[in-house]
Amino acid sequence: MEAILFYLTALVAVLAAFFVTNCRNPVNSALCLVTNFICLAVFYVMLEAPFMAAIQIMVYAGAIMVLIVFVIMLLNLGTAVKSRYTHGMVAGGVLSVLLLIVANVFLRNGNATGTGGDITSAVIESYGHTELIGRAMFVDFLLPFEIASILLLVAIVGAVVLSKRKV
Amino acid sequence: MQGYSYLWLIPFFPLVGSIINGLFGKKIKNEAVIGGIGTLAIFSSFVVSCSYLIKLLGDDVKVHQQVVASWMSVGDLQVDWGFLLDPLSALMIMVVTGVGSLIHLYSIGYMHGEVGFYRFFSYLNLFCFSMLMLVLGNNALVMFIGWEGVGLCSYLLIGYYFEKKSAGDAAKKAFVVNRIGDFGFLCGLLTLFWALGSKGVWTLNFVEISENAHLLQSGGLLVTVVTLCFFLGATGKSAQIPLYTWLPDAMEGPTPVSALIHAATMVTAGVYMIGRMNILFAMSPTTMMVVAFVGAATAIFAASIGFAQNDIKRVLAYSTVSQLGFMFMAMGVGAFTAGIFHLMTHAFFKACLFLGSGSVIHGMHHAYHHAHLHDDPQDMRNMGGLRKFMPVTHATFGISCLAIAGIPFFSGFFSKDEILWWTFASTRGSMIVWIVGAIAACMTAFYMFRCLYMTFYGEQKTHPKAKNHIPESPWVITLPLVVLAGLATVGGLIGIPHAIDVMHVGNKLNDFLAPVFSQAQQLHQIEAHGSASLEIALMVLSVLIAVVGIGSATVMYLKKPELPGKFTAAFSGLHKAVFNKWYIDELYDFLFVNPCKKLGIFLWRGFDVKVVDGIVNGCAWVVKGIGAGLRYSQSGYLHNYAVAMVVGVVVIVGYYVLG
Amino acid sequence: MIDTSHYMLLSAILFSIGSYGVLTRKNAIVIFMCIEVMLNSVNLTFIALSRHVGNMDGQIFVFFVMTVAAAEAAVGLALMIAFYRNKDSIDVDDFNMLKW
Amino acid sequence: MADYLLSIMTFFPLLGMLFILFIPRDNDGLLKGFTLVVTLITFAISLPLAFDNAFATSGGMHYREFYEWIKIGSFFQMNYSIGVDGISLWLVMLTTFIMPIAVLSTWKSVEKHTKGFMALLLLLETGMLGAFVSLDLFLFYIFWELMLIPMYFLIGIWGGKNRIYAAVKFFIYTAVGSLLMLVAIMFVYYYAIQSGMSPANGFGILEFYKLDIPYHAQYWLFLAFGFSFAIKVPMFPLHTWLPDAHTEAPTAGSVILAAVLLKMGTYGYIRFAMPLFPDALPTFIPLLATLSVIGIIYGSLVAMMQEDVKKLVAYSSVAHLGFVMLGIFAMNLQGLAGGMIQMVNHGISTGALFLIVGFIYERRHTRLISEFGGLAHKMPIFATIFLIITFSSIGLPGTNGFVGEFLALMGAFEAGLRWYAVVATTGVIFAAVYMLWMYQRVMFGKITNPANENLKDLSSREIAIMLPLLVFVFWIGVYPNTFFDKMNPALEQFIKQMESRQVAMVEVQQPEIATLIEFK
Amino acid sequence: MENLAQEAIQNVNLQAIMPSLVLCCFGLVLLLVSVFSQRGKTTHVAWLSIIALVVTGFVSLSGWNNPQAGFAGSVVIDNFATFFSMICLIAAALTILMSDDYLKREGYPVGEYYPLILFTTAGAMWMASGTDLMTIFLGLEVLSVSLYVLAGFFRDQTKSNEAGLKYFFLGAFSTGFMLYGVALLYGVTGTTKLDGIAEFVRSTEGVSSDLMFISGGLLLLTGFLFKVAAAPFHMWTPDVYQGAPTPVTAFMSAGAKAAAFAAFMRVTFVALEDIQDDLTALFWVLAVLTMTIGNFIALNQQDIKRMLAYSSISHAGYALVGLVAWSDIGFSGILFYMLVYTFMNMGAFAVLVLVGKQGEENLTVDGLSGMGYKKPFLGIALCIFLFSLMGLPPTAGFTGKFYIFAAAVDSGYIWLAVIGVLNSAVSLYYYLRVMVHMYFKDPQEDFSWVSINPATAISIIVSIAGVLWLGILPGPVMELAKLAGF
Repeated sequence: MEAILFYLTALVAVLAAFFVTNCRNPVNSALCLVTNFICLAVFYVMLEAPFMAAIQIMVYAGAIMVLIVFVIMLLNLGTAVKSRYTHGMVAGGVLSVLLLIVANVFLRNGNATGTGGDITSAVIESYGHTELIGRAMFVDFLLPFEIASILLLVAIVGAVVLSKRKV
Repeated sequence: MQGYSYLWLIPFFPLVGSIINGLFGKKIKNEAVIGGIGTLAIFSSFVVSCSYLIKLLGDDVKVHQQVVASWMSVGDLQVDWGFLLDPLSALMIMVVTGVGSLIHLYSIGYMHGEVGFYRFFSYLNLFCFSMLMLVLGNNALVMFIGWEGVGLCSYLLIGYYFEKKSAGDAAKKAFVVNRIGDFGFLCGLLTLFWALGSKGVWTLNFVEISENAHLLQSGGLLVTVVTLCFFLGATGKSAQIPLYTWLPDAMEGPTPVSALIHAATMVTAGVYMIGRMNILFAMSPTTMMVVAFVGAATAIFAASIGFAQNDIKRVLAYSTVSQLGFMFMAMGVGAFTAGIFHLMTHAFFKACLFLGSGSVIHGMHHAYHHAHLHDDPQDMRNMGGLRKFMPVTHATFGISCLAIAGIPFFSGFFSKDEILWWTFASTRGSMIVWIVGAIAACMTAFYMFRCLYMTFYGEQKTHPKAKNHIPESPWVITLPLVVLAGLATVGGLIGIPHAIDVMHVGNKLNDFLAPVFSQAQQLHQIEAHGSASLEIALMVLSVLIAVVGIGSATVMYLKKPELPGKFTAAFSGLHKAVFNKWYIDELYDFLFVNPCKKLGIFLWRGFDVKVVDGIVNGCAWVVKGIGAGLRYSQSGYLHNYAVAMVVGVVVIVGYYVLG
Repeated sequence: MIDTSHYMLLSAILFSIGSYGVLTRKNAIVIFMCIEVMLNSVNLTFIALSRHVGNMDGQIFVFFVMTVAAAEAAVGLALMIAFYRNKDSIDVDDFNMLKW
Repeated sequence: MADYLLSIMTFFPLLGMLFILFIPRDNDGLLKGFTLVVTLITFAISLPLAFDNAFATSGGMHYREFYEWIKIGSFFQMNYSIGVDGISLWLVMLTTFIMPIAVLSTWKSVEKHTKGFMALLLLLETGMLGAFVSLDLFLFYIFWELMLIPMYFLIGIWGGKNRIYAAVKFFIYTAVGSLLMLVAIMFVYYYAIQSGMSPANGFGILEFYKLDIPYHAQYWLFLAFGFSFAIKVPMFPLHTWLPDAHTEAPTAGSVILAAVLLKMGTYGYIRFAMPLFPDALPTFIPLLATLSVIGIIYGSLVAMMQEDVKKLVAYSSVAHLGFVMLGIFAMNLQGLAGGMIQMVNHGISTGALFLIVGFIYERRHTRLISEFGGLAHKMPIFATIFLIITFSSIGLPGTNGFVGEFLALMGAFEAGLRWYAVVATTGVIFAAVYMLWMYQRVMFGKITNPANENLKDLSSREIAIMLPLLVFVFWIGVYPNTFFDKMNPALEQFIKQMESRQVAMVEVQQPEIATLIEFK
Repeated sequence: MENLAQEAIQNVNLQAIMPSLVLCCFGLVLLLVSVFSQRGKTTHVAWLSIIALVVTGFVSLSGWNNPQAGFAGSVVIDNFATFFSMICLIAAALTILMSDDYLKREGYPVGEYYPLILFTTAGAMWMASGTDLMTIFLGLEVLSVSLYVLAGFFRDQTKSNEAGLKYFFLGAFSTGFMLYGVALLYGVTGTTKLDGIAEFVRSTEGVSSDLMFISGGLLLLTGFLFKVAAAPFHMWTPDVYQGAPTPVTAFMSAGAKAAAFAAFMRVTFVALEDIQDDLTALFWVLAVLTMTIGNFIALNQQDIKRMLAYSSISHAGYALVGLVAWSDIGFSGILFYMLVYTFMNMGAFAVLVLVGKQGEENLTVDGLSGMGYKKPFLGIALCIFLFSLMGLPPTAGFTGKFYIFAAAVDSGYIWLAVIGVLNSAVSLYYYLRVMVHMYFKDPQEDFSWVSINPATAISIIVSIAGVLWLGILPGPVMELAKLAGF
């Protein structure tokens, strides 16, 4: 049952990703991207990370995609796309296949030995995913969290500076 | 002056004279003063030399050294500024200073009115200095200083009229050819030093060399090589085959120079050097033979060229070469004394001849100048019948001709005759050398008298306008002529051969030089053995030869002046060859000079610029080219950059994962 | 319970597709989206692994990756707009003023 | 004073340079005068060395100065360690002696950017002196490279029309060599450390002499050092930068280049390459000797056909330094002494020749032989001086040239480089040929070129420049012992040191395939 | 819940982030200042940010020799971090000094510029002091994002846009790979803390040969290699450096590179120690490739900024040599070299800032003809910097190179050292070319537009001082570098 769900979602995700790269129209690409995001959210749920799934939907599908689509519209690239495909297609294909092979090999022959952490599904059951996240975030990764805030600030300032029409 | 501690004065005076004239001559201007200084300088060393000669005659120790200072002291190599006085050098300094003084005196008159008067005297003194160093040096290096110094001076003096291209060329040629000889000298020096050194005696001192010569294997390869090297040096300095070509050209210099340097002194340095090293030479029969044959060859070869020259000085030049050949013949057959003897007599009569020719040229030049003509004052074809204009010159010239031709009881007779006798009778002698020598003697007589007749006898061929303005030279010129003629006449008497020594005066020269040569001669059984009668017979024969030479000359150039024309017509090819000195210069140009130049050009333009530098620039060019190529990898397209990155990742990770 | 390796493989596939898109597309925005695909595949890996190794660090990392993605989106799009204003195009082949 | 003599001498010009920066740039006379004074004072400071008898008595280092400079715990240490012995003594003296002359020579010839010129000259002097006195490889390397910079600008800014090419070529060519040497230096240092030498010694060569580095390592190290020095000498076939640099450089530049910079190479061999890697030396002697001899003949032949006087002199330098190298590789007292004295000679004669070329260049602004002829009429004094220098460079006995050449040849001959010596001796013939031919074409004959009609003879300044050189031409020629006395002890010690390392002359060991400790 | 707060508090150690904290605070303040300050008036902001950097400098110096770890081991201030922080601060200070007039000239007197620089620097400091991949990653992102902005800062100049965009896309792309690597490492070791990883690798059997671990490490390193502009991840460098505003270029080439090296080294030597052999081999190849490509392509450049970009690639190659050596000398060598490189490169760019016209079309090699005579001070300064970049004594460039190559020789990488010096021999040519034009060619134009303003002059003088000081008496600083090494 779960397996079927997994494979179906995986299929959708892959197809979506594929169309992101191959749609003529950026808008379609964007929609495919959203699809892909949603599939990932599904996976997150299956991986017992519901909070991440939520974030995924909100941040990505919600924020980032809106931004992207907004820009597409702003630059009204809706339909008019100049030369769509590149001569580099072959190279790109070959390279990504190679990449895949390499990845495949080291995923097969490597093994994730770092098991034995204290977070089991039982723990998640008892505490709840969100609290665990929160604990980790604010106990172990407080500093990165702060840095992230600075990062966002920088991004905002930068965006403002760059898109202001005149000084 | 007690002891021999003032030897250094002898070269010192001319040096001072040279420096004074060189630095201040320009200010002094007054020719009398300049000439006076120059002459005085060399004359005072003549005086000193005389005093030393007398002292030496009276002294029973015959070899004296004086070390002034150390020159180089580097480990085994200890070279001093040292002088050596022994009979040989005593004799030489007498010749140098004596003839030198006369020629200085002569020059005052001859060079009168020249722009570079002071320059000339400065050079002349400098030459005397170098020559005296050469003669007096007690070790090979000091000798080498003189050796190259005289080369330098001859360069300067030949190039005296430097605005004449021919003069410049001649000067350069002289020095370079001499350098080739010096190359031999240096090699000899190095080899000798090393050869003796390897036997434990590190020295270049002549006395020590002759004391330790026995360490070297007599007749061995080493000593042969050494002596051959030195002989090469000698051929350069003394204008022997194959290096004689510079001497005739050297006649570009003023005549006194030709007289002093290219007749009396410098060119005899080679002979002196062999005499100085007689021990070594005696040890190597091979070398001796080579020396003898080269000498003989030169003697006859040069004489042959002397036949067809019309320039009075060139005739004399070739005769000098040929006379030097005689000296080397003598040295080669072990007749060291005879060689030196001939050196001395030759100095007298040849100097006299040159000065005489100089006087003639002076006169002709004066006449032409007076007539505003520009004919060549040295060309004998424009002379003839001069005897009535310049009697003194004529007389002295004639005497010297007799001397050089070997007419009995003139100095040349004794020396040349002894040489021929030795070539015939010496243990190191050989028939061939004797025959060649005899023929050469005959030819000498012939062309010398040809020269005499063409100049002083027959009808005058001078340009009519100049005809009657040919003056006799002033006393400063004639006086040396007379003195030298006198010497040329009686000079031979110090070496009367035993065979005809009727008054039993003995062979003074032999006894005097014995300390230098006898050792080697005894050691290697070099002697002339033969009965007195045979000697006398030969003497007569050679006299006849001389007479024949003179006679034929008389016939051709006095009695039947049309004959020479016929001859040249008959043997035009031969005459042409002889007239052009057998094309030897051209041959040398073809063999050495031009190839060298071509090689130089090739090495520079072809090899250095194209290949060597080409490689250097090539490297730079390649690097830059590669850069220019790589540059286009930076296409500016985002995709290419991304591709590069992915390739990088795939390769790096893939290498570790798959490899 | 699906084994982690499946997720890993899937994310690898997604990653490759994303990079393929980056290498082939010319429209800057699309390329940016492809990069997003790559980042998401990484996120998937993180979460899968975080479950596998049993601690939360991976998920926190995903959290920050999202932040970064957002920040980059903001800046990147701003840059594109600025460029579009000058060249009236966001075709990456028009970024060819600087080369060699 | 005496304790710091060398430092003061070395850095005084630098001080002067700093002062020059504050002199207004348009005040030509002041700039030149000041520089002259500085160089003269430097010469004065260095004089006590020449009169110090310590050199005659012991061959060791004198006037030692030693301070720790850079000291990074176990990583590495460099020391400011300087000193002078009989070998470097005369080169130092030559440098301080030639500098004022070089400055004087600029009086008329340098018009533009005088300030920079003078500053660079002084910087250059510091560089040269430093290189001669430093006993620490690192320190030496710094001075060695420091010399490049001023020379580069001297050629590039004040040079002839092809100056840029010449300057860049000079710079890169020399730098390539020295960079390889740098790696070798590091290797030597770490080899020393790993073989248990105390880091306190730093890069001090006197200690490095004692190392015994395995042969195969020495082989490569000698190659690196030798290559760098051979470029500087320059030895055939690494010489091609020289003619360009010389022809393009301003007179003062050529003089210094010829008189001092070229000596860096030969000095480098004696001081560094040979004693540091004595076991590798025999392997290379045949090669190096051959190259030197080729250099002699080749240089002469090429010089013979030159049309540009300066190029001719430049190629003649190749020949002269061939004699130097030959003498050095003889590895016996005569050879070394000959080589050393020949270095000084070459400095004097060739320096003088460049000055002479400079004189006529100032007058006629051309160096083509064909442009001249018959100058002897117009400039008798010039002709005389030129003649003397010519013969000193030909090596006429009684002038300095002869002493050097003769000793070098004699040394080579005794050392068993017999045939090399013989072939090299032919060089004396060629020397006569090209020098005299040049002299004849320039000075003799009638004045054909109207431009030469009204040439002025040497001014008193120019004579003043030449006189000191002439004095030394004859001094060294007539009484070289003045120099040998102070030189020989050092050379003897040098030879002893080499022999103690069993340097078997000219018997050649075949190198194994050289692999240094863990080549990566 | 409160125990959560307590746990959180326990981990906090403000000491450990004090410098970056101070810097960020200043940054925020300056942001406000610049927002409320009058249009086009930015000088005071500039000077304030200088003050900020100086203060931060003093603060971070306090961290010397008293290591402070905190935040559950996600950050530490040790000598290493301090040294690199100082480099970045110096770089930032010099950048700001040369920026003010430059921005006015180019017509972008925007106050936000300075806070952005400060934040960039903060990011760089986090990279230097982070001991958790997460910290390092975020520091890197702060650095990058603000650099994207700064590179594209002249939004009306296509050049600048293009630079920003290229940097952005390639940066994001490489981030993807880097993250993937982090993920893999995380998967293998179960943690993102560097010492945690190292500890795990040491304690667990066979991890150091585990393919996933190795490829994870390599992918992670590609991210850093991209930032330090090592081949084949260098290709963004020339375009971005050429297009970006010159001071920004200067900062990228010095500060950003230094920070990247800091993180690079920490990750390599702490987390990936156990795959040393694999890595040294890799670095050997990359070092050779990088320096060669950089030098060779630089030979034919006309645009000086672009030429310096290539030269900075080659210098990254030299620095990598220190990594290959993998010894104390090598490590501290890199530290020292980064400092040296900061001074000489910043100085060179400062001169260019002054010489350039509006739009900088004239910053070509020919454009400098005769500059040395018209502007002696700038000429001499540029010469000093170029000689230093060549690595000629008595400049810092020489001592730095010596340090690095000495390390290589010490560890026996003779050939690498030889290749290195040959490369610098090649590099001589293009540096000399600049001087040839400055001094050996006659001026085409009088550089009348060049006005030497005090701020930039200060930055140049400081750089000269640094170059000569580190060239002649490098001892003390080398000592510091030694102490800062691991």
